Amino acid sequence: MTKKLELIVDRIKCDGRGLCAEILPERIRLDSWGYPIVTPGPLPEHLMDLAERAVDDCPVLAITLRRAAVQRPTTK
Amino acid sequence: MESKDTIHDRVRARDAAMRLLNRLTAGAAFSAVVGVGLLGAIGAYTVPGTASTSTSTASSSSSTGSSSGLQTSTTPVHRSSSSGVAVSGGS
Amino acid sequence: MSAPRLLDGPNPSIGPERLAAHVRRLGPLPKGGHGLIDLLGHTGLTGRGGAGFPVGLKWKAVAAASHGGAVVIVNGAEGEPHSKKDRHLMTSRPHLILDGAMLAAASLRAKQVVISVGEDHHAALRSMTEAINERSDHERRLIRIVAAPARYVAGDSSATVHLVDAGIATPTTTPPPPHERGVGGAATLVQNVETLAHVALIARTGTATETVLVTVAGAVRAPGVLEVNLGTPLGEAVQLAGGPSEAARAVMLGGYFGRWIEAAEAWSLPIDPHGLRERGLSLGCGVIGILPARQCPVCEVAGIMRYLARESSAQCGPCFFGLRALADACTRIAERGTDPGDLQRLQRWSGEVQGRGACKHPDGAVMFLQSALKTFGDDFAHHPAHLRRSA
Amino acid sequence: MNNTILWYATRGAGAVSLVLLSAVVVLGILSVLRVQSTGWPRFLTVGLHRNLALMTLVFLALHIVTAVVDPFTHLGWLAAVVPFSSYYRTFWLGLGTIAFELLLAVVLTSLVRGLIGQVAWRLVHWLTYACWPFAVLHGAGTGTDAWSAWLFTLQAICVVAVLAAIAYRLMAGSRDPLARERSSFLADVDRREGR
Repeated sequence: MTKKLELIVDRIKCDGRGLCAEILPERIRLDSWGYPIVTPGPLPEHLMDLAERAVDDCPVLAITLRRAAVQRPTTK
Repeated sequence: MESKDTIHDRVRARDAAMRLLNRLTAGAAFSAVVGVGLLGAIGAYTVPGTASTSTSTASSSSSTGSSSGLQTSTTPVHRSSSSGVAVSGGS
Repeated sequence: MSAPRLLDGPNPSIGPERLAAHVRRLGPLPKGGHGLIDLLGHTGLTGRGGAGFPVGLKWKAVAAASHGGAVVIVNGAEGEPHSKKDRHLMTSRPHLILDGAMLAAASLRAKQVVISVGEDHHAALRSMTEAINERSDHERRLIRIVAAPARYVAGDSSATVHLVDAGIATPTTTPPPPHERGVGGAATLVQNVETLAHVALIARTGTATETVLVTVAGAVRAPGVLEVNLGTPLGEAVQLAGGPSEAARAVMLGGYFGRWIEAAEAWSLPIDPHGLRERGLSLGCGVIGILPARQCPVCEVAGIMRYLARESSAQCGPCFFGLRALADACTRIAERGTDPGDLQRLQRWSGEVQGRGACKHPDGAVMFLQSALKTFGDDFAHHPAHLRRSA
Repeated sequence: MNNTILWYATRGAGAVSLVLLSAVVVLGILSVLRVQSTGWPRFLTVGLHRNLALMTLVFLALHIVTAVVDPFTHLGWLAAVVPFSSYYRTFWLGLGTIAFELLLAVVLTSLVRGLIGQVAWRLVHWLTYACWPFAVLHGAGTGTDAWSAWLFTLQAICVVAVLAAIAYRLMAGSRDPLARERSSFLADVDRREGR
């Protein structure tokens, strides 16, 4: 099985700097208030370098790459 | 939803900015290397202990032996002149 | 013989039932363990705090993630403005809740039980404190109480864990959820007080309980907490609360994260978590709010949206700015009249806010608004300009 | 002859390092202030900040190595590592050693930011505000020709640029749009002991 990665935003850490959307517009856009909306799902191979750059350049370490996971059960 | 066009525009802007970043970085590196040479050369004309007003750096450096250089460093000469003309310190 | 009820025994209004009377009435506390976890799974008991998660599954998840150091948090924060049922239960049947908490601790081998009580619920705090003092030394060493700030998000499970852990009642980023990593990193069960009271009865009888606590609020003659049989038609519960005090327009089911239903359709709905889920509804925290016909639903919804926007912990941008923008647009429609642009913005912003908080606060608020837009579509589409009524 | 070339290289590299470091500081402040425009996205500021920081280390290495290997100065490696251990201009050179070590800490922690976490990284990054003045003073005090017109002008530009950026940052306040509301909510639900 190939390792598929997806981008996850920590909503509390994120303070809307917007660098990730500038670096990876293919997968990230900003909402009406400047906070990133990430297209869900695993990243294609050709975007991996840019995705890693978006992760490294986030000034508050709010966006990370994570192994694309199966949906967990959620509780309130 | 967002149209493909604006994503395309943003991808293009990203690529242009990436190129600009590379050019600026390369430019800075080049300027820095030149700067080391330039500022070093300026130093060569202004530093106490390089006894030369000649335009030839080669002659100025050959004329300052290491012994005279050592002297300037152990007994620094206080210069108030800003003329850029070096005087031979301590000799 | 009919299944026992939470509020059987002495009249709940005379105050907390003491331990001696409690044990005389119900017998000693049975043992917890894997058998109980399985039993809870079979009975289909769901959480009564709002999310309605199956209790058996939650306990299994905690048991699987715990390595002998689980924590049990009893959630009695009850930050929902119209809900009164949790504090009612804490002030009348504290030992039923403690029994449930001890059963959870025994089944999950927890070393710590923390009871979170809303700090404004003075009678409940007193009742729970006194009840703990009546328990055995062993239990007293295990249990402690924390007072939860009176804010809406303080009832969120991650906020409760954060309060117990660090003394700050703000939600934290999940995953991992508390049942994997909660207090001090240990697997943590966060369970509503009513849910645990049901566990105490189920463990004694071996069968499912058949009741649910609801709070009937708004335009009824005798608003308050009721224990009704599962499947009771909603209209019957309203009659038990004295019936509507005036002509009813709609029902808000499940509190501020719930749904609006036209009164005519609402009366026949069964009060039952599973039955409601099949209809795309949820009992939520058990609030049944009656909106009178003379009151403007748009102004009512705008007021609630402003409240929910204020209650954002301002940690996640989309929640804070999104809910504020939604509340402002609702308020504009309420005060200045309908503007098609605002209606469009409500839709667009709802889409942008949904699913973009660390906790479920933005989702709950957006679902609530969407349900209001559906149920009161005509009111929102043709709202005249009028100043907001004092809500 | 080699010795004098080393001596000039030391000072040339020193001056360039100071200019680069000042540029890095200004870029860092601009990135916190979220400066952007069309054609200048925010990641450009951050990218340049990082690239120039690494470049600063390279020229600083040149500055230090040429100074140490230069028999002219008799500095020795110890002076490059232990502050105030040099017989030669002990104080001013010591400032340079401290500035270098602070910068090293700031850059190295930035390279492993993901490992040490945002809070620790931020704390270390604040050391920049100690590093930069030390570097300026070191340049002014050690450079034998520090007060020649050229170098003085260069240093003045650096100082004015950085001080202007700092002043701008202080006046602008926090650019986190949630900062105020977040802390007021936090104050309302904070039940830590001793409050």
